[in-house]
Amino acid sequence: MNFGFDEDQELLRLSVRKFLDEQCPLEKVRELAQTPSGYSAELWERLAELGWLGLILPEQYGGSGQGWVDLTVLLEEVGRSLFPGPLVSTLLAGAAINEGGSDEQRSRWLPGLANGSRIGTLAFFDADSPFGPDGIAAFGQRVGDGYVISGEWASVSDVSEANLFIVAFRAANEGVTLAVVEADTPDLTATTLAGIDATKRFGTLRLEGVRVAAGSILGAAGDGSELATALLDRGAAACTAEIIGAAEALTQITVQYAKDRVQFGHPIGHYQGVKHPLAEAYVDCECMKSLAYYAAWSIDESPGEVAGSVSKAKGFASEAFTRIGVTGIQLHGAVGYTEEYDCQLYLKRSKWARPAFGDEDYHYERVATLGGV
Amino acid sequence: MNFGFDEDQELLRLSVRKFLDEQCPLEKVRELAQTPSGYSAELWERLAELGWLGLILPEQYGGSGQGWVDLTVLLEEVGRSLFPGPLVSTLLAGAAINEGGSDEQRSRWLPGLANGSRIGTLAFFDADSPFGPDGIAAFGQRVGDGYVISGEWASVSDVSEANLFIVAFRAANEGVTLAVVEADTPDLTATTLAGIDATKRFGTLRLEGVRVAAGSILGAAGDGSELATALLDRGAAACTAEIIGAAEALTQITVQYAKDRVQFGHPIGHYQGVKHPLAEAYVDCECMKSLAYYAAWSIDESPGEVAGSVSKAKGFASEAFTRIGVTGIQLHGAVGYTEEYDCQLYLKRSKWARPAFGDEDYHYERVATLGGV
Amino acid sequence: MDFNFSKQDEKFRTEVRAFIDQNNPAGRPEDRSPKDIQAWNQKLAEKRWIGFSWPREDGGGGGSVIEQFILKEEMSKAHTPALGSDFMGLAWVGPALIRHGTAAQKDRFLPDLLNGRSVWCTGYSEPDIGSDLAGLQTKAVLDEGSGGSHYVVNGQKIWTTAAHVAKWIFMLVRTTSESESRYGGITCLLIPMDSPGIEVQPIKSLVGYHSFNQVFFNDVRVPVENRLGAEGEGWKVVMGALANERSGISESTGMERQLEDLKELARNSKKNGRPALEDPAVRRELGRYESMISAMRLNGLRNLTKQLQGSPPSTETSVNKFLRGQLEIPMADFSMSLLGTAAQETGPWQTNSLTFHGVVIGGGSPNIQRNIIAERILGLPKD
Amino acid sequence: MDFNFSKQDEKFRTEVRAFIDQNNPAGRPEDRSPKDIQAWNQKLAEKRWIGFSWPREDGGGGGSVIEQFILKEEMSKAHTPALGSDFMGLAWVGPALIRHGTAAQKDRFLPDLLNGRSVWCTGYSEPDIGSDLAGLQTKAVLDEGSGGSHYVVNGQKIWTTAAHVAKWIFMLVRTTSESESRYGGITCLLIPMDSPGIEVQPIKSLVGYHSFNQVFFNDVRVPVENRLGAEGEGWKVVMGALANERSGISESTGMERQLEDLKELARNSKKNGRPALEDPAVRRELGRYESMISAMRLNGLRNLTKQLQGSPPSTETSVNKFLRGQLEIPMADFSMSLLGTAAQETGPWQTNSLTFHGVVIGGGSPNIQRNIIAERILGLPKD
Repeated sequence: MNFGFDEDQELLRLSVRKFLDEQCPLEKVRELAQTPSGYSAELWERLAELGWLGLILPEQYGGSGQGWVDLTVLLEEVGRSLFPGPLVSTLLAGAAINEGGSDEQRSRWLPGLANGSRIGTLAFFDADSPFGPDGIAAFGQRVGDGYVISGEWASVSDVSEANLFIVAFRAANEGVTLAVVEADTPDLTATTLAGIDATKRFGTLRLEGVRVAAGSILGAAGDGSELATALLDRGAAACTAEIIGAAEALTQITVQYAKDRVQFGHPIGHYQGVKHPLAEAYVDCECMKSLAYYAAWSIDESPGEVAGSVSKAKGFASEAFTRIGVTGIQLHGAVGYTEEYDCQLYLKRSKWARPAFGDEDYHYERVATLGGV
Repeated sequence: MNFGFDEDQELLRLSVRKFLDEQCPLEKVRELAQTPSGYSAELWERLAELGWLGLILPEQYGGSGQGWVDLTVLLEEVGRSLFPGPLVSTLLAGAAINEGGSDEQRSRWLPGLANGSRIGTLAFFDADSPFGPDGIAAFGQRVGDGYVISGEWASVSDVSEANLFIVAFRAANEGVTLAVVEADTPDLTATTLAGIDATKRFGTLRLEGVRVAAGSILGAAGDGSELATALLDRGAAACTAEIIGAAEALTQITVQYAKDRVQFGHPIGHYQGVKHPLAEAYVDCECMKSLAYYAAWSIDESPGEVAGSVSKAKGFASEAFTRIGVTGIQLHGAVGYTEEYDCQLYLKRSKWARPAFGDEDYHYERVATLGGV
Repeated sequence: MDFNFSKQDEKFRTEVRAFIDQNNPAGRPEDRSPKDIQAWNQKLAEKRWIGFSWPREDGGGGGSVIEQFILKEEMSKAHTPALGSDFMGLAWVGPALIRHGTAAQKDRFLPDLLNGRSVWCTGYSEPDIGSDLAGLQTKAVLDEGSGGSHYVVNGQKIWTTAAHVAKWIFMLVRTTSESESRYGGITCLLIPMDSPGIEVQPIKSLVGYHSFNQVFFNDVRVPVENRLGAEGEGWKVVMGALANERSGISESTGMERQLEDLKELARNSKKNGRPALEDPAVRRELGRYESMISAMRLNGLRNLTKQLQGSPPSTETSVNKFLRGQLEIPMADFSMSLLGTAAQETGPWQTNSLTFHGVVIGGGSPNIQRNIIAERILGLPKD
Repeated sequence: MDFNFSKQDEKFRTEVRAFIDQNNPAGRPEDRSPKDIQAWNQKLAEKRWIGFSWPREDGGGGGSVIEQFILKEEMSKAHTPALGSDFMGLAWVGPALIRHGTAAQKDRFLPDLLNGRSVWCTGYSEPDIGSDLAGLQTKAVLDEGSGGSHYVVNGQKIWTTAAHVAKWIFMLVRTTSESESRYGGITCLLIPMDSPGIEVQPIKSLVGYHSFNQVFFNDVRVPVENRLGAEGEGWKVVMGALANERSGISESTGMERQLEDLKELARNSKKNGRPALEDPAVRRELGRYESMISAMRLNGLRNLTKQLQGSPPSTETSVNKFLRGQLEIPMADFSMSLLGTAAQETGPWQTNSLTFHGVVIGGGSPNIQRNIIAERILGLPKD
């Protein structure tokens, strides 16, 4: 019984924090936000060298063979510093191939994802479908032992940077299929949309009659619903880890502001009207951590608990980060409204993160169902 | 354009307040709560003498011919002092006969309701039916130009004290019918239930094969849905007026406590953690007043607006009084938990009032529908 | 109690509606050209509906409180352009000039205000004082060298809306630091923005919009005749203008419009795969907003009635300011929740959900409103 | 990270479960007789599971932190009676005696505590001090006439749970009013409740229940050997016992049980005429409660891990205390909303909705928890 991180994990946290503080402080994040790709290719290579891109991939494919608890440590720090780039997308693409693919598929794609030469992402939903495996649309047509797929996937993270798509679709009267589609496929169009949070890029992926051979299908054709669910849960867990880091950073920034800013003769943190919302933000952060760490542990060790523990974590985190985003800005007062102060960067992240991989309405509904109501 | 009370109304308010402060302070309310009937027959007679029981009944039937705005003034003060007794029930029974009955029916029943010799009440729903005119159950059987009715009505206010019931029912495949049933009817059983708020009595009314003659039916048989809706709206408006008085009294008691009670060297009202919830309680009271006064005015002057304005008022008041009830107790701290302090009397009233004549879930749904969504 | 208007007032309403029918620029509000708006304002000025509340002898319209209410309500409902182009000047400078200005000052400034030739900004906030306006530090010293004909102003203002386009600033300075009250020693000056020594720096909002500025004053010379009111009376001059705020009717009609938009969004949204309007929680939430917005409107009418009966405008307006914050924050979050993943894209709802707090804070933060209500209305001890 | 238990600990869990199977009184908790409970406690005492956390040399069970956790978790899940009958004595008096008692005091009091023969109450609160415990005014003066062999106690305590049935009171008094700190000059005394000069007055709760009392002390003579710890060290004695609180696991299992009841209520309720569980808002609200209660349980486990690694129990427990209030108030209101008009009747849900705040305040009001978190954890300035 030990609900804490081990020494290696604490070391990982320190080294990630040090690296990001030095290499990508918020000034750098702001700079990168102005660039077309939104991230630094140079830092991306460094992440690969440090072994963080392949953190959860098996060693034989160039990874470090760590688990989701380790990944949570990495992503908390990434969230804290608002580090931009296709990291989560690539990690999830790796998880898809590692968990759903054959040895041959793993050998083909995982080393590239681990060494940074490949950028992966998931393309699961069209613009109208509800979140969840049932929302995956019928964009495929069975042709031989493969498919021809046509459709438009929405909210695809890092769509213009990715060169490897894990595409979810179904043929009429069939279950979900997950397939790997490379970006150099003809009749593939990736379009980045203007987003609310410049540190998170996404857009639409359009495929027009793209042929998917049997060798590109992860698992059995039409039988990908379980894998899709597993990936959505992993996405929600990853997103929650990033939320924790960001929410804690915003709380810390605001606590510091409340100590420094003097009004009516006192630091504003002296007033309960400021003190109490900050105490609540702290409580929210503690709860998010407890729920997210347990969810990560269950991904590694207790598959039967993944759905419930992930939905509790992401449901609560979606709500709590929204609250903390507002609290941060409100307690900053007018300066919170300016481009200059950092709290707005976290507010934007909170707006981005709430619907990512399911908002609280989706996840609390799922918790209720799993809880027997 | 004048959104205020006129001089007569202000005088009415003063005289009701003076009367209740003198004749029925909270000590007296606590005493009456221990009695079987829950109210004072002597004070009931005084109300009749003062013309308040017949406030909204026409003068020719012994009433004072005032409107719902005047009644709102009366009921606010009644609510403020938690004055117990079958006042609202009797007023609503009077409204039912006055608005739905023939001249003959008015002459037969209204004078008794105005002079206090008759106590009336509404019996509309069984225990399982949802609130609203659609929830009125099929307890009647058409026999000639009358009905035979059997069933059990729940949540009937002042059921054991009333001697005149306005009973709502329907025959199979028919609309709602409202009829007057006197308490001395054989096969009528009234049972008072133990309630959360000892100043508000209610229970079940059981009728077993009771014959209702045509002369006891208000309006056309099977055509009472509109009248039922009107009465439910009047009930909700009356309930809201009582809520305002009670919520304001609780706010005032708590403000006074916050000024008097010293902790850590300051009156607790100095701390924003106390000050801010009280400011919110004040805002809630102001909103309740604005909404309730407008609803009362629309009952008098603008029938097309009654449904919307009443539902806004009662929906908001149900929520707001619940909030203020909790705020009052929480800011009192441990003493709020004792029988001795008065704030608990108002907390109990808030629990009683929330579902009375529809809770916020019912009324906000109706506001949405009327608002075109 | 009577929510009907007098025949006279109904006649005025008909006149307003007719005017709107004839003059409201065609097309959507966002498509209006500066020329359209100029034409609109010229027509308004002819009617004397710009400065409608001001006395006729000062060039205003002399409108009654009720007429002002009707005018604002109809304009707001019809989505017309604003009443006049110089928002700050009309809201603050005009009323202060009327109460405290010399005849010469009135002659000099009022006609331009009414005819849309002026652009004013106002200088109250300073970097280190936040909500505590009376703590201002910008100094004006009478220049003895010039025989006392000029003040010399040094200091800094912040959150100055439109300072980058304004021709004049209406501002508070400290003329003496020794005063019995924190509110004494404050003086009101009217300063041309092209005075030597004034520098304007933009403040960019979190969505990249520029409306706020910092304004620096470095030995800015201001003739004494540009002082409004007596020396040391500046607090009174400005607060009198502030109290000029009326029923706040445009505030609640603004919220009504936001609610209409939100309903439209809900009609076109889904929640967990089903139409959002089939979700009872969505419906109830819309019902709650509608009820609270009605309460705001009716609170405004109750205040208006009190004013008609002769009470001065009071701290009661804090109630609606507070409610606005209580509504705008959850309504913005609610709109984002309806959008689902589309909330991650840019768009008007998203911008609104990022900037609501600018609006909320603009009227004084919710905590300030809570303090005002608790201390001034409920009489709780000051913190 | 490892949520599995060691083999040793799993063996202990098996032992606990077997014990419960064999000894948990039959029937529903509310139907248990005093005799059942006595028998249960006797079996527990034989196992040394009463005072399980105390050292074996003091008669306790010497259970490890993990074993205590397992014991409490299993007991709570199985709805067994409490661990021992003298709740206050076991929670406060025993731990304080073990740290600060003399050998004679331990011999005199500990065996009775462990064998269910004692009934203690605790006297901290006083009428005018509320949450500010260190402001206590009850005085104890050494009686010089008796050669300093007795204190004479005068004053008044309030909110004293079970004072009307207790045999002893464990209480704080002020022995000197001159002290450098507000916490100095406070002393801990152990006083028999049948001492001449003690008077107990019941405080009735708003639902008519009697568990709280006022206790008056009028020249009560207390032998000095009944002082626990040194004179002036009383604050330390009591706060040390307070810090003995562990993971708060029974707190979150208690909430889990409340949630199960609430789900059952929801299954049997309707909302606007349709099954309540078809209302997405009802479902989401239940999902939210379940998530927050899981967070409480996991927060407790994280604290437990810190303790296992040697950190002292800290202000972190305020987090769960605060969360409990944040849950109990809305859960009570939610249950009332599910009941509809039946909420107007009396019943367990209704009583709960009236008394939740007693529970909430019992652990320190939410505002006190917010202050503790903000000041002690976040380091914000004291108010």
